[in-house]
Amino acid sequence: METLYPALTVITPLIFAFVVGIVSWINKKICFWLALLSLIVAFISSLKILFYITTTSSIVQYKLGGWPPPIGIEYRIDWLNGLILPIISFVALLNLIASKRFMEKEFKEKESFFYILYLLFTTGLLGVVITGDLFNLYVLLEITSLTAYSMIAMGGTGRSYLASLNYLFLGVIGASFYLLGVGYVYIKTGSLNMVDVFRILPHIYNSETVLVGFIFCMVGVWIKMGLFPLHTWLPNAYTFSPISVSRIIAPLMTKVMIYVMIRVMFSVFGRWYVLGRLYGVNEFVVLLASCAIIVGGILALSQRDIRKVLCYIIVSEIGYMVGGAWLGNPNGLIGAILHILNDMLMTFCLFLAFGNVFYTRKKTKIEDLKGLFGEMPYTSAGLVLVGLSIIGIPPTCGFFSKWYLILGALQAKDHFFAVSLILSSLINVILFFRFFEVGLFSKASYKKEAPVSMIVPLFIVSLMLIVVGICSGSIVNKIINEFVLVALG
Amino acid sequence: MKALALVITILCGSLLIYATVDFPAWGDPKSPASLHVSPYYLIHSVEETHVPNVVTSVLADYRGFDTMFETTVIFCAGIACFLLLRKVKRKKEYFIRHIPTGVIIHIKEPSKPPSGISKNIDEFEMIDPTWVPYDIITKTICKFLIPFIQLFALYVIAHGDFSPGGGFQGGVIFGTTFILLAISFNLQSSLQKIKEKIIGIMCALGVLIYSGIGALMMLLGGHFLDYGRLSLILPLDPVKARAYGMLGVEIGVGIAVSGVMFLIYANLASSGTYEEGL
Amino acid sequence: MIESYKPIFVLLTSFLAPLFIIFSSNRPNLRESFSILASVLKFLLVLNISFYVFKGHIVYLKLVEIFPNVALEFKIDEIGIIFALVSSFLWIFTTLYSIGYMRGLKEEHQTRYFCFFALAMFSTLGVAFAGNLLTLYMFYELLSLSTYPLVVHHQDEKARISGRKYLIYILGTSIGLVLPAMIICYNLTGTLSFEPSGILNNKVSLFMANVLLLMFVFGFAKSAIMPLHAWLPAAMVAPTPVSALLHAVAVVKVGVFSIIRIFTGIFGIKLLAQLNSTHIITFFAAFTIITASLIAMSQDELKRRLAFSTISQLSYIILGISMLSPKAIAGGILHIIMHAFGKITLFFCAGSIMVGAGKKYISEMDGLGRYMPYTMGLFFLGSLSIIGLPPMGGFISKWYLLLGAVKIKSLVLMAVILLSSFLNCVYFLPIAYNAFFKAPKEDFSYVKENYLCVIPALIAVIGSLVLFFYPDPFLNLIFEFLSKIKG
Amino acid sequence: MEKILDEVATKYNYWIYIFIMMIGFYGMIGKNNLIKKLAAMNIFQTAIILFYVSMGYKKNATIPIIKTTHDVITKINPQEYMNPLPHVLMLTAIVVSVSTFGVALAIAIKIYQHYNTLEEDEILSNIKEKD
Repeated sequence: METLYPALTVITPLIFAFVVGIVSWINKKICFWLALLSLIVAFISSLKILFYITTTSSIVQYKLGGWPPPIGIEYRIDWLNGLILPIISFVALLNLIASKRFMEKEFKEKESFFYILYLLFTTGLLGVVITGDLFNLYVLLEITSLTAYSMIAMGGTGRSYLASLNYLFLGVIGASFYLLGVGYVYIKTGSLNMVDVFRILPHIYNSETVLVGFIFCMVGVWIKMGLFPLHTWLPNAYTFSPISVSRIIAPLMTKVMIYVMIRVMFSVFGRWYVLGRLYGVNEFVVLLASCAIIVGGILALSQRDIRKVLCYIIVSEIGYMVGGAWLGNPNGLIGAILHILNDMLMTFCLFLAFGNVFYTRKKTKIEDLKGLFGEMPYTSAGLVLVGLSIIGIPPTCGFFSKWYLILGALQAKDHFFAVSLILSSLINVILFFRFFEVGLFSKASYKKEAPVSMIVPLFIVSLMLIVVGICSGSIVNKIINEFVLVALG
Repeated sequence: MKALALVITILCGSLLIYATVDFPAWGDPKSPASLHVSPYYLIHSVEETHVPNVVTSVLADYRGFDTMFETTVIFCAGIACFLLLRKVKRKKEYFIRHIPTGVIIHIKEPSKPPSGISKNIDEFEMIDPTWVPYDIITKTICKFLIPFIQLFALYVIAHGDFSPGGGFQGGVIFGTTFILLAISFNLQSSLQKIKEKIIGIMCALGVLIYSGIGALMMLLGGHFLDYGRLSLILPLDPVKARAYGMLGVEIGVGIAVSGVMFLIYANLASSGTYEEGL
Repeated sequence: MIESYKPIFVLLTSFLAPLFIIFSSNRPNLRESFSILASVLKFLLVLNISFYVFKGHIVYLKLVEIFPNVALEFKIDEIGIIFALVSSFLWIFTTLYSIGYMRGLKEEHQTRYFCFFALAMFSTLGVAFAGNLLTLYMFYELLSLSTYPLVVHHQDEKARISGRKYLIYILGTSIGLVLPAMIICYNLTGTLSFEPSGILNNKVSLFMANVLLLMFVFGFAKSAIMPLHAWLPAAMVAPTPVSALLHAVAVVKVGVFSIIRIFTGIFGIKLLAQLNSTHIITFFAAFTIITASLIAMSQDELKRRLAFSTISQLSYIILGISMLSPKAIAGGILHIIMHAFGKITLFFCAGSIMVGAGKKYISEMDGLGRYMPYTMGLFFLGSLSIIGLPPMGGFISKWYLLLGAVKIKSLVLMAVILLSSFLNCVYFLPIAYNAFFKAPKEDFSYVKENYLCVIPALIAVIGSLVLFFYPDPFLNLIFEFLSKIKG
Repeated sequence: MEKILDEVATKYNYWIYIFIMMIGFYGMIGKNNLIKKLAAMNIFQTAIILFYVSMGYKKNATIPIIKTTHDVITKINPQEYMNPLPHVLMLTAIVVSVSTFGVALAIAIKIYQHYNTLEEDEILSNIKEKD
């Protein structure tokens, strides 16, 4: 496609980050608007790409520097990343608006500089998703991680520094493992372009080097996404970060890593490798994912701090997607991809809702939710909706991805995974109705709703939960299925 | 914990060693890595980009997009250090040193900062509470060396097309001159020569130049970072234009890196207070 | 088959009603008139649709395809329209009654109450109209959630515990049993729509079918079959109109309706006849009928007694279907209607006693009949219907159930039905008797009957009477439905 | 035997990189002091750089700067020049590791300011006391 949109999607927030970098030394007021503008442009152009892909049903390629792949780096947008790009920019955009007041409060005079990191983080995520080059992915991954470390550390408490440093250590190990894996692939293929590697690899499927390369890529990505038992960095990092930060990192970071995993599995190594050559490994990974689901749920039940509960819910949700992707059948993969989309929205909505609560109450324990429903009716409506979605009640979107996942598990005869999915739904019922009970069963003392700039994004996202749920049929048909057909034949 | 770490390490190591069974021999010119893409760069670099240093041409052109993000990573690190460490605090007390005699005046809680001193008039200078006397020899030699180092840095940046070097290396060398100044004198005098604001803008400007050149190519109708399009506005053929494009981005990289180097140094060394570092 | 958007309008009336209710929350009269308007409008729309069905058509609407071969679709057939007619008709009077009750007791949060009331009705009709299992499941879950705030309306400690119980039983079973069963079903057959001959036939092993049947029947715990009945008595903490809604109109009936759908639409009579688990269900139903009746006798709180009576009566319906003979099934389906009219009368009366005399316990109601003659009289007629004595509608359905039991030559089941009717007499008739013929224990002179509470009960009794003399339209519909599933 | 020797002769520097890397890896997960961990992290990352650079090495080849005489290019034989791509990649990786190191040091400084120690167990017990 000879248009600018693929480049615009990533480049706009990037260039604006630098512009903000200059402007924030001169005029702090307009930084926010610059950031907003760039994210709007990114969102619109990513939508345009998605529109183009679905209408013409062709893959979008963009040669950076004008060099044809594999000589240069290319952007390659198919149905999978075409679907994820708009959501990332959407979440980033909406969070910028919703968290403006948080940023003012949390960073004070450094607020304008914070936008630089924010934009770079978004750029990194968009870049990771859009790229068709293994090494470029690593570089963008590092941008994302570096900004994430520093944004988390900006929580300003001792614990947030410690959490951030822990995250940094594990993140470096994860990224380095990925780099190592890429190196091992490169030494056998001589190429870094995903399509090119995908073309060459079948000739050397039996190579031990490729095997170890694959293992290291996967382990690296798992560390980065926080798959059980490599999740230890996650709860602290998301708990002690500033809320405006965890609101964007939590929905996007892990999900993008799952995208990377799926991409590496099916677009680089290919299904013959992952499901054929490594036959039996996938069962082990699904087992791991099932453990993640159950352990995440149980740990979430045992927490008293709401933020920790949310973090363990994320750990459990990661299990959904990893398991789905590794089931190795179309329905599982559809479920995993649909759940990436849904979980981005759900986690975002969850953090938005609780962010509003923290903003007005400044406390984060579960018992601090007392009287919430009377006091903040709009926020709690959003909270209920997202709770139902995470539990998996139709017609909210969480139900539909869960459906595909369970279906996939049944078709793969992986009953443990199916059972753990159901179990996780039940755990989530307990989890959320505990919140609801505390919120409902105590009289409201006064009425104080969060500011409008926070309510409106929450409203939009909760609406999206239902809209995406009802439209999930056409999303799967028109977009995800196309990818799955390519990936699984 | 340590035993567990050891076990994991050994497992990991043995896995990696296991993989080397299949490696091509070290230095084998016929290894797949040397046969697929890289010969293309070696053979076509000069004819396509007019740059004999293949590392530079790959770095700044073929894979120039990576390099832009690499510079962004640096920028990001600088901003991160600045955000994490910098403490913007109004000073409560001032120390002023009379240079000929070495007498130090301590002003506690003045209603306004002592004026005139900051301009460093001959005999007085403002110092930090942690000030230590510095050596006249170091000071003089460094003062003498710095212009040469800077000149060399410029050479490394500009000559990156033909010999080892380039924006990163040159930028780092340039950045060290600020650091050298800060070490041999003190951080404050270094910052008086080049203001924090200027450094901050330098960091962003450098990367902006890089990405701006890329975006300019889009405006000229090409792909992002397709330097060949420069021939539309410069009197050059597309191949030479690529070399100039690379020079442009290398300059951007140089600016950004030197700025960030000093920003990181200043923040780390003084943990954000910008008083006597180290 | 007629494709029509009318089902959407029906659902929208009660889906949009909460909006109007919220906007007029400061003006109770306007708010309540919106509630009534919505209920009347809805009934008229359902009536409109029912003309098509009475003419032998099926109204059909497909909205969006969600999974391959499974869409969000509505298919209104004979039993669907029966359920829709009954529930939307009774909703009008429940709304009227709610207004009287809530105002009479000056309850708090009335806006919220009416909102969720409307939403519960929305979900109930969604279940009635659902054209496939997924749509049914969706509305089933929505109903559970929209009734939760009604159950815990008083927001005290007792309500919290009951609410918890309610959720654990209802959501736990539907997520833990129905959802996997549904997915297994979809996995095996590739569809979830209700077909007259079932979709599982010849597609699953008998063992799997047995397991699935049990999962479905126990998964739809709203039908309160033992041992999953405990939520129902607990949910009695709710305001009485809610209990009426829960018991007579919406929740429990949705449970048994779903089970009927599973039996007739998913499994099909043919397959069921081969399954052993059908007998297990019959056993559980019979057990529930007797045990619940026995427990009901020991309850002193009127609403709890009614609750156990409901548990027992619901199992009649399940028993009827699981007997698999056409007459019994007809009796089961008919019992949905008859029990609805009968039980709602009793709850209206219980609420009326609550509003008028403030009494909850049966032992305190001695001699009350003289002060609340209408209420107590209606209560008596209502209990006749539940017991199954002429001239009340309950007689017809029990008659058909008995005929079904005779048809399959099961003496045990006949005995069960008769014994339970006897037990019903034992625990219901003394209430009315004592109220009229025993001397009051205290001074009831303050007691005043609230006509907003009595009139709905009166209408329900009249309905019950009418159904006794003129059940033919419904019977015809049911037999038409049965002829389809048999063929 | 000869085969093993041959193997050693051709692979030894890959093994060395693995050894170095594992030292770093052990340090990162086994050490208690945060600065030691940071140092280990640097070793770890540097080892990967060594790996990539040895990948680009070719025997009897020179640095990848094309020899031109008066702008006239003779026929280029790629085997005479080392593989430029790993070098380019490693330039990026070096920069990344330096940047990460910088940020990590900044965070470590902050941790020291908060807890007055850089021993992880002491920090953790400090946190526990506060809870």
